[in-house]
Amino acid sequence: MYSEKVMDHFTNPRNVGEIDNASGVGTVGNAKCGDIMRIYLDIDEKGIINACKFKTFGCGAAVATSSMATELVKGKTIQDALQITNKAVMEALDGLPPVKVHCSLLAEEAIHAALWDYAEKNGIVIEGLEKPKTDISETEEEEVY
Amino acid sequence: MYSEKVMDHFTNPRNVGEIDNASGVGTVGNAKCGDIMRIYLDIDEKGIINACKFKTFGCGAAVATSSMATELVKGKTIQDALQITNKAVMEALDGLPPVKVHCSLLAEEAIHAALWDYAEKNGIVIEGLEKPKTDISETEEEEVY
Amino acid sequence: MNKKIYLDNAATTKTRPEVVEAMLPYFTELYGNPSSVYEFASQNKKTVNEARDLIAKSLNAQTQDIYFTAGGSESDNWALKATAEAYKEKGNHIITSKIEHHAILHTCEWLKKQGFEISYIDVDENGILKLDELKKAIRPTTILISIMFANNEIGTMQPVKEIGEIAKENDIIFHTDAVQAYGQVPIDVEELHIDMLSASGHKLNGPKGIGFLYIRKGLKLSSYVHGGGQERHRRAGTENVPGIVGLGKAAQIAIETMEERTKEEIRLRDLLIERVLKEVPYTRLNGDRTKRLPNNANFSFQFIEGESLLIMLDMKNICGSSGSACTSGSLDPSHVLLAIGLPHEIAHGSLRLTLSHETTEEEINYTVENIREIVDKLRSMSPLYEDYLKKNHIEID
Amino acid sequence: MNKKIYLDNAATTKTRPEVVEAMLPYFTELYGNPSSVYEFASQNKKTVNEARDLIAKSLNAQTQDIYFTAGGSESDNWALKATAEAYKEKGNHIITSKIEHHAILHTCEWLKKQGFEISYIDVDENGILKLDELKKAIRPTTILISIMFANNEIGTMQPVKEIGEIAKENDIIFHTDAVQAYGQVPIDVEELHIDMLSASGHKLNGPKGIGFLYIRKGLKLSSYVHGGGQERHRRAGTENVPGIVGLGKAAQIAIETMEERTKEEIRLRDLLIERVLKEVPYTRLNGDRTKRLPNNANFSFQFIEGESLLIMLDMKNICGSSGSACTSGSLDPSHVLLAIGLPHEIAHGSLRLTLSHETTEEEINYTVENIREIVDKLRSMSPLYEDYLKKNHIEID
Ligand SMILES: Cc1ncc(COP(=O)(O)O)c(C=O)c1O
Ligand SMILES: Cc1ncc(COP(=O)(O)O)c(C=O)c1O
Repeated sequence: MYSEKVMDHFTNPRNVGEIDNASGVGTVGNAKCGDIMRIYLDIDEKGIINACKFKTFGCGAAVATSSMATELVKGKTIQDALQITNKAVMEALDGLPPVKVHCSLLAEEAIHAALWDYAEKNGIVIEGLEKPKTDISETEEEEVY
Repeated sequence: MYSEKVMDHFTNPRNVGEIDNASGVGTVGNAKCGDIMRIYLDIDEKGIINACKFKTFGCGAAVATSSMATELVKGKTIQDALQITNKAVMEALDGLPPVKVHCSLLAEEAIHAALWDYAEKNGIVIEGLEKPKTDISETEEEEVY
Repeated sequence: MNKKIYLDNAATTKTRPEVVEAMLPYFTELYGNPSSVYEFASQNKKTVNEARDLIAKSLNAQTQDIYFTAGGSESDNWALKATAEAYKEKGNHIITSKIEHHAILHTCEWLKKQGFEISYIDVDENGILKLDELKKAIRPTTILISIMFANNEIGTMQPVKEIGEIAKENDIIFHTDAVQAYGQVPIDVEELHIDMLSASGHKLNGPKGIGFLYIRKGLKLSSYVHGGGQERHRRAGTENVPGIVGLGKAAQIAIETMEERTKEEIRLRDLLIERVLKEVPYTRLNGDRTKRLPNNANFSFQFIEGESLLIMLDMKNICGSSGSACTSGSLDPSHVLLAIGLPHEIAHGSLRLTLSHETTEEEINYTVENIREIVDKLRSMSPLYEDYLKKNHIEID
Repeated sequence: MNKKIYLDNAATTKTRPEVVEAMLPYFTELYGNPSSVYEFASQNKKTVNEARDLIAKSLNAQTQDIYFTAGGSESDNWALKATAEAYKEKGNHIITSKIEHHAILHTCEWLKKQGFEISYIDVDENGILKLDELKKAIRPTTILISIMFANNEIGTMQPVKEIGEIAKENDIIFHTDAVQAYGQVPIDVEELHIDMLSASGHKLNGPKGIGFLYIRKGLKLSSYVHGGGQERHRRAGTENVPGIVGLGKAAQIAIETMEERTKEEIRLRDLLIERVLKEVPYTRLNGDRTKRLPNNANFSFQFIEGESLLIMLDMKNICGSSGSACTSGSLDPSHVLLAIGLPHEIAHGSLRLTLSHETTEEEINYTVENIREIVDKLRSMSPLYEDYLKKNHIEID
């Protein structure tokens, strides 16, 4: 079902954990749909994301996309991090099954939510960042063979 | 599907043939239903059936019931021959599949038709003998396991 | 001959040993439910889709348009009932032929009770659909044309391409029951404009209890068996993995060997037809002489009845049939033989012999000789023959 | 462990080698169509009816009341749709439960579209039908009660006898989906007043793609697959002889070994349940503790999600499932777990383990240890667990 990359990031997830006094924390998804992602960011004064951690309640794809998203975000500037789309996360994972595409959307959204939290805490406006939906639930796409 | 007796009478039918100048000939059934039976009787002056022959167009059961019916009739008086029912023919054959019961009715009817012909030819009335239907087509019974 | 001579391959076929071989692991080793998450079972999903892919390719169809069913009858029922349900807003008229299999005809009767109108198109004396009648039968309310690819009794193959074109021109869905044709003759759903196609595993040396329905993408048919999400939510039920694997394998072999196999079957079939017609008087061949399935021969022997012929052949170890297997036991003569114009008593005296890749010339010759003898014997017992001879002042013996 | 530990026997089972053995001759040797006239094939008709007889006896039913189908889903669809069709003059109301398999629920949805009214009866927190609600739901127009014998997810067995009595008193037809129960627990259709019963071969170590529907004599159900005259004109399609033979053999073994087999399964299941509940905190057992299938255990682990648990178990060679196989892939939590009152996030973290006669104590112990470790690992990654710990001021490590 999953690519090797997904399995790798699921079984050896990078950056699992919390960051005490994080610069920004975002939690998206809901238990009803079976996916909750929380991303912690540590952003230095130059706007570089020095550290990124996550906790995820969800399926293998949810864990893997969280792991990959944190990897992609680490070391990036806020602006660069904003450019990371769900497509990028999926590509980095060699794809996801159609029913799992929403997990990558969730990961994108979790980053945005953490950045939004950072911006609010610091009273700044990040260009191009809209208030994220914290609750993403896609309708399932039809399965394709 | 068929009992051994039926198979025996089908593959080695007794009394196949015609009787020239028969005392009575009866033909029943129709080609539409797939069964036609013709019975020839040779009846002597004492009313004894000395010989009985048949020709049949039909399934295995039709042939076997014709064969058995001619066997049962041979040597009997007219009155005794009249008593031969389809049940008797079936029993003598160790039974028939439910869808084939109509063949035994046809055999009974063929005997009656031949006797009727004899009676008509000789201007007599045979007690208990009604004008036979020449065309017997039963509705199929439901198959039983 | 002591060996059984099986000439009833239109009724069902021997499963090829390679097919059984291919199926075996899926009973006791790879037995997982393809819908399961774990690796052990998701392999089976792949296997199922490989079979789907192979079948799709053999029809020039898209992989996802092949849906596995429990056999030809289910496929036929599904195709008709689901089209009726899905397109009833558009119309309530369905066109079919007089010589369809009962899986089509009885479903049509059922649909009629639900308020649909059915037109049964005539065939000519060789069993070929009258295309002009088909055209005339089309109404604005016609939603479906269902015409079989090849007939199971007399083997006649229909002008499917022309039918497909007529359907297409009139924007009507075209379903074909290809249960007898798939694996025997090449079929290209694009070229022939086929929208739906039924097939059954056990007719092509595959297993019983498995078949498929091809449904062209875009048709909004609802599912027929409701339940789990298998077969893209269109046909519920745990996948019959061994059956699907077997069907896939059988299809593969049937397609790969088609050319050579049918060439030999045609040679033996023609030998059979020629010898029987020459050596047994008062005999006719039913079905078209050339537009017929490679393995089908169907004769009517005047003055005798089919079942007794079959039983006597059986005693000589020859398996044949009169009409279709699923109606034997019925007293009615074949609706197909009546539709091509045979009188009842001749329809009753018919014999279908259908060959396989295992049929030999020796078997054919042995069969012809036995037919000759048995027909003779039965005629000597037949009152119809007696009448005929007398009427025509023919003396025998 | 290197060996695969298969604990998903409610999804499907390994076909017993004896069953495959029994089937094999019917592929390549005795391959005839049971409807054919010749001896070679009529033997198969006998074989099919022997299987029918055996299954009938196992249910205390009449032989001719067993009809072979392609599996549980078809049986369920047939039972519901044909009853609806046949008895629609009497009424348009059908009663079922909230925890039925989708083969029932989706068929009910379809029937609703055709104008039928469906009542879905609640179950209690253990999944047992609320009999008082059932009684209250009965209307003069109620034609059918369809309640499953045992649930496929949580294993709860219903008070079938009481349901049967209620149906009988009210002159309503009673169908039970016994796909999970047949072969696992004794069933007597007379004693339990069952009018129709669905079963599926692959759930009892028989082949996939074969099942049966018991229909009590006298019910005037129409056929579901129309066509040839097979199965007393009630289910068309060339008989799946190997499948039927396999189902018969599987049923025979399941019935003969039931007592001993389930005793051991219950012992191991109880070991599994006790260890998991004791060793894994924040865990609950779903389904009734005693009125459950011998081989079923179903847990909810708080704070974690089922699929990731399954994949990690898979990597340890353990096959389990969350919810039913045919809905995995779906994002919705199980309707059964919601019906017994679990909140969504707990329903998401459920694991079903279903044993077989081949399950060993060693496997159970290995499984428990892995569950413990994996649940720990997943909780350490879970934001829900983090929140819970913080809220309750619990320190770990
Ligand atoms: C309770 C129940 N009913 C019906 C079915 C459907 O059976 P099948 O998959 O054999 O069609 C299943 C299993 O999938 C089941 O567990
Ligand atoms: C033309 C045709 N259609 C449909 C069927 C039904 O197929 P099955 O018996 O596999 O259901 C058959 C064979 O019986 C057939 O010959």
